[in-house]
Amino acid sequence: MLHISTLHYLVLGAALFLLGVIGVLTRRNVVIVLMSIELILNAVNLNLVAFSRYWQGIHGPTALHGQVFAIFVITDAAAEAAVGLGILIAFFRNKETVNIDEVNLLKW
Amino acid sequence: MTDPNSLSPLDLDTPDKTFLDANELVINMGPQHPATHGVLRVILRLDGEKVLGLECVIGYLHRGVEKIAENRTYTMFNPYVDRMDYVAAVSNGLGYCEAVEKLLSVEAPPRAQYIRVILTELNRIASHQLWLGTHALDIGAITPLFYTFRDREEILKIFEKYCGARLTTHAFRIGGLQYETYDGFEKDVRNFVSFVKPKIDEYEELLTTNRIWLERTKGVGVISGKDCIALGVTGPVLRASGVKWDIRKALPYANYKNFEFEIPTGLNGDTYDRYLVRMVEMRQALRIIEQAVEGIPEGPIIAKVPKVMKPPVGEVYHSIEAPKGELGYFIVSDGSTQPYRIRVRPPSFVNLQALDLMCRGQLVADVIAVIGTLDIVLGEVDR
Amino acid sequence: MRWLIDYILEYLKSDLTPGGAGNLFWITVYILLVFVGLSVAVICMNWLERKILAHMQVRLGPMRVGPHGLLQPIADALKLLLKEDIMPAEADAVVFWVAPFIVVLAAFTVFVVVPFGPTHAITDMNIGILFMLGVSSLSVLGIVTAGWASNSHYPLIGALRSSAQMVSYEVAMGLAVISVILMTSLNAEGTGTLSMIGIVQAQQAQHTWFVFKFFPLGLIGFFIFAVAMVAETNRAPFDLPEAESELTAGFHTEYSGFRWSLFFLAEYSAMIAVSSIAVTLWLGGWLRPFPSFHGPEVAIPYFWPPADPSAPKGVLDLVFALFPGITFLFLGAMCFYNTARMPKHPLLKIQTIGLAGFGAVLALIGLILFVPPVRDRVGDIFWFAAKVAAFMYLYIWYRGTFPRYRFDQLMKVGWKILLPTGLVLLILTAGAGFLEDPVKEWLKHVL
Amino acid sequence: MIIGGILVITRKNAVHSAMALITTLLAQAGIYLMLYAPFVAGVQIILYAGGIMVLFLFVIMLISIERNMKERQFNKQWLVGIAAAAALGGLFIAVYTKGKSLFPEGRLNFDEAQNTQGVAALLYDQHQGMYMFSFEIASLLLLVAIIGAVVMAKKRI
Repeated sequence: MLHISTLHYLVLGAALFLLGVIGVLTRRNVVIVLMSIELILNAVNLNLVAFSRYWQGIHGPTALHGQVFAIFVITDAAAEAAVGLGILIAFFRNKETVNIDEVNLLKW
Repeated sequence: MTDPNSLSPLDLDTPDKTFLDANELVINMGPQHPATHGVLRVILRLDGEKVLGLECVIGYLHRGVEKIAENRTYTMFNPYVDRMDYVAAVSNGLGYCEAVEKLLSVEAPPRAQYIRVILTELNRIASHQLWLGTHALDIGAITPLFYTFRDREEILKIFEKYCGARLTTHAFRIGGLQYETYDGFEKDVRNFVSFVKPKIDEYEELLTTNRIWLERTKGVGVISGKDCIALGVTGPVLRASGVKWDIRKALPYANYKNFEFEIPTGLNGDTYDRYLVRMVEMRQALRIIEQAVEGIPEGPIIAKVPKVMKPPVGEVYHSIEAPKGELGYFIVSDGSTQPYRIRVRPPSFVNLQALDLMCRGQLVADVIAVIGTLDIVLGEVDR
Repeated sequence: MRWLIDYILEYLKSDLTPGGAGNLFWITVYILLVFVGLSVAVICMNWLERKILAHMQVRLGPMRVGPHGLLQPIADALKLLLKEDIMPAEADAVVFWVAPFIVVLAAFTVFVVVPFGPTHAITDMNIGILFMLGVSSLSVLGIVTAGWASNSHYPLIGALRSSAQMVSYEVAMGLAVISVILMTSLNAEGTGTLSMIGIVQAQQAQHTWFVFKFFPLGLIGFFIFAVAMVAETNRAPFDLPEAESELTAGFHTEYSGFRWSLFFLAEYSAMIAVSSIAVTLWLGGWLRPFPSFHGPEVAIPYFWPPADPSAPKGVLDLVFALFPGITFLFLGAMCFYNTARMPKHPLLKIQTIGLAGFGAVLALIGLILFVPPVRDRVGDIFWFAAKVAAFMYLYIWYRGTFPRYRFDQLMKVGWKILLPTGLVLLILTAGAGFLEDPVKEWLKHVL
Repeated sequence: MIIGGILVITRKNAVHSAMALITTLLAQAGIYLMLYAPFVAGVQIILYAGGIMVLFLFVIMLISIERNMKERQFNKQWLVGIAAAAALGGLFIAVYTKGKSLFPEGRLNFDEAQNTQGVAALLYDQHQGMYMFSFEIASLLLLVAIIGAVVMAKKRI
């Protein structure tokens, strides 16, 4: 039976990360771009937790630094989503679009 | 009092450009809406949930009652008035009969007067009970509805025993009453009075100090006494705004001057005050009924009125204090058997004009509370 | 074959939850039991709500289908299943289909960790309470998508309202829950627990329900939770999303038939779920009242010895152990009493027989509950269910009594009253926990 | 999970994208459980699926999307974007094939019950807690985010 090693998680994380990158680079809808950023953050989290488990294997079960980091990342993601969506609403109110190509002014 | 730049119904077709930033959102409430008490249509202009203004569209229940009157004899028209404010049919009948009596210069005999007062005050209680139930239901309390309907049933039973009808009673005739009271009428009324007194306490127990009820009604739909007078608003709404005006005291009709009762007034003119005023009115109505039952004299129940009524040429305006406010009849006679013109001054219609003023700056949920507190009956608004 | 039977029987000897023992067979059995039990509970709840509310409002409620309307919920369910499933033409088909399932899934998944007894839970997760809060918050997604997919104004407004409401009250709820988790950590090791079973065991170990812990504090926390949970399940007086006088029926206005009944099912099972959280966290879960009093030890009632010889043998233990059976016998007796009161009319004959039969079934269940092995195993579940039932009654009572809050007032209650109170409560609880031992020492010293 | 990810970036309708993202997030919570990180999984469900995604759905519903759906979905540099991503992917593949031998095969079993306490100890404990300061910084970050979001989204301040 194939055992799932850390590498498998890393590959999964990498794939998610790539999907996120593609989303950020190619989509025009700001909401979806923000969601892609969430995807990237999740990919990072996955790596962190996987490494944390790897680390646990070496340093014993209390070595949970990766998980702590993952929690920080989730916190950060929440903050980022709130501010990002706030900006989006302000932007939408002014320009009535969510198209990222239109975000080309420093002030209005 | 409609605002000259308020929108016409057609404005509904303009699309709201952006849901988020719309400074004005136009929403159509009714005519098929559970909280508009029938077929009232209200066009709301909103800023988010805040009401900027509103316009009532009425006429969905128009039956041309006033026009019908021109083709009926005075006696024949009598039942029609019951269909206007169908929850207070007795009051409508009283107003009409007294107006015609004034035109004919007859006066109902004292026994008829007393029974008229009893029935009218009973009907006032019934009307207020119905108002309380539906108003509380609009605000979300479902239970008072059943309590008030249970107790209103007792009143309707008395009506049914007296004249055979429960709602559109047609209890009075021009000149007095058609029917002598049935055996045990006085006992029934006395029983009812002692039965309903604790029940009114029960309603108050459910609502008066209920925190949520207070929060929903205090400071909602405030209208000042001055505005009320300017708009012609009458009835409990006017009294809740602090104006002591009750036609029973101000221009006594029937034999109200024989009875002792008080006119409750409010201080703030908000929904809670209107609620309290109506609660006190129910108790005062019971007080009147108690006095009237004690004092029913013996005697005829109908004055001498000609079979074919031909009132002299002229016009008359007579108003009474219906449960909802001043109910007036303006009758023009051309000397024939049919009135030349009858114009009704319905309290609901006039009170409804205050809705716009009362709702401005409030939230959508308050509009429903305010419609409820105005106690309108669409049958009377549209006639 | 042999190993399978062993596999099945082995579990019965262990004192773990099926999930904890990793026994797939019993996990499946428990899941099925919980699912069926929950559906039955929702059906009963439906009938009871209609009946109790009716009696509060001087009506009779359902009386036609079966004796005293006992079969009414079944008739309702049949009607709903046979109804046409309407989908608005402009609706977003996929989302419209998926939304009710999200809500139902969220509402049912929560029961994975609900402890009906020390071993009567599907599994005991070490993040139990976190899991419950998390999964129950997922139902918001279903509601939002349902409102959006209907592509209609009233459902959308209803959905936005209800999700805003649920998200706001989750915060207050979470704070109240954290204060309980703090209380669990007041043991010798100083480590708390998030596990649902662990929380109840902590109450057992500390000889108190957490409502009464640090006297007003536990009660305040419980109160915050009790308010927040009503708001969380969108029930009166916080039933704005379904405010009939304003928004017709809220987010499920456009749903009909089976899909609507899924929302209904989800609403009631969510009510049961949050009630069971409250029961577990504050009211001692499966513990009977006065769990640490056993009374004098007696031998006379032991013509029915308990299955477990190490179980406490006090008088109170026995009395409380007989409670479930007595309750059912009482219900059965009520049925027989009403059978006797039934009007003697040929048309009502079937109904009378049905009621008597129902009473007989209840009495039989009551008798079975007296049998010692059953008695010992079912006691926990009975107390848990009884406490949850008390909450269900409260729900109905609220609905019969309170008017509805306005939306801004609702938000005000959530953010300006419950949230600050919760924060202060959290700090005070931490302080009380910190000071408990020093103060006790000091008191000992002074006295 | 990957399918969910793909759907996130390809759907026209933002709500569908969000639903796909929710699926992805929940799947990820499952993976955390597989990695014996139940606390992170719980936080993932509550915060991501319960909190952030509701926020997203809210915003999607506030801004009307019908018009945007008719527009082009991908921007002009999509080719460049995909090329960049592919390059990054190539890099990942190279790294992982090189470093494959670094990671041990096989399962590790830990006591799940210790996980939450372990995380908490790292965050708060006086002796081992090395992330106390970072934790406070994170709370500050959240405060700033709250204020920022309110300032941004409010119509009239």
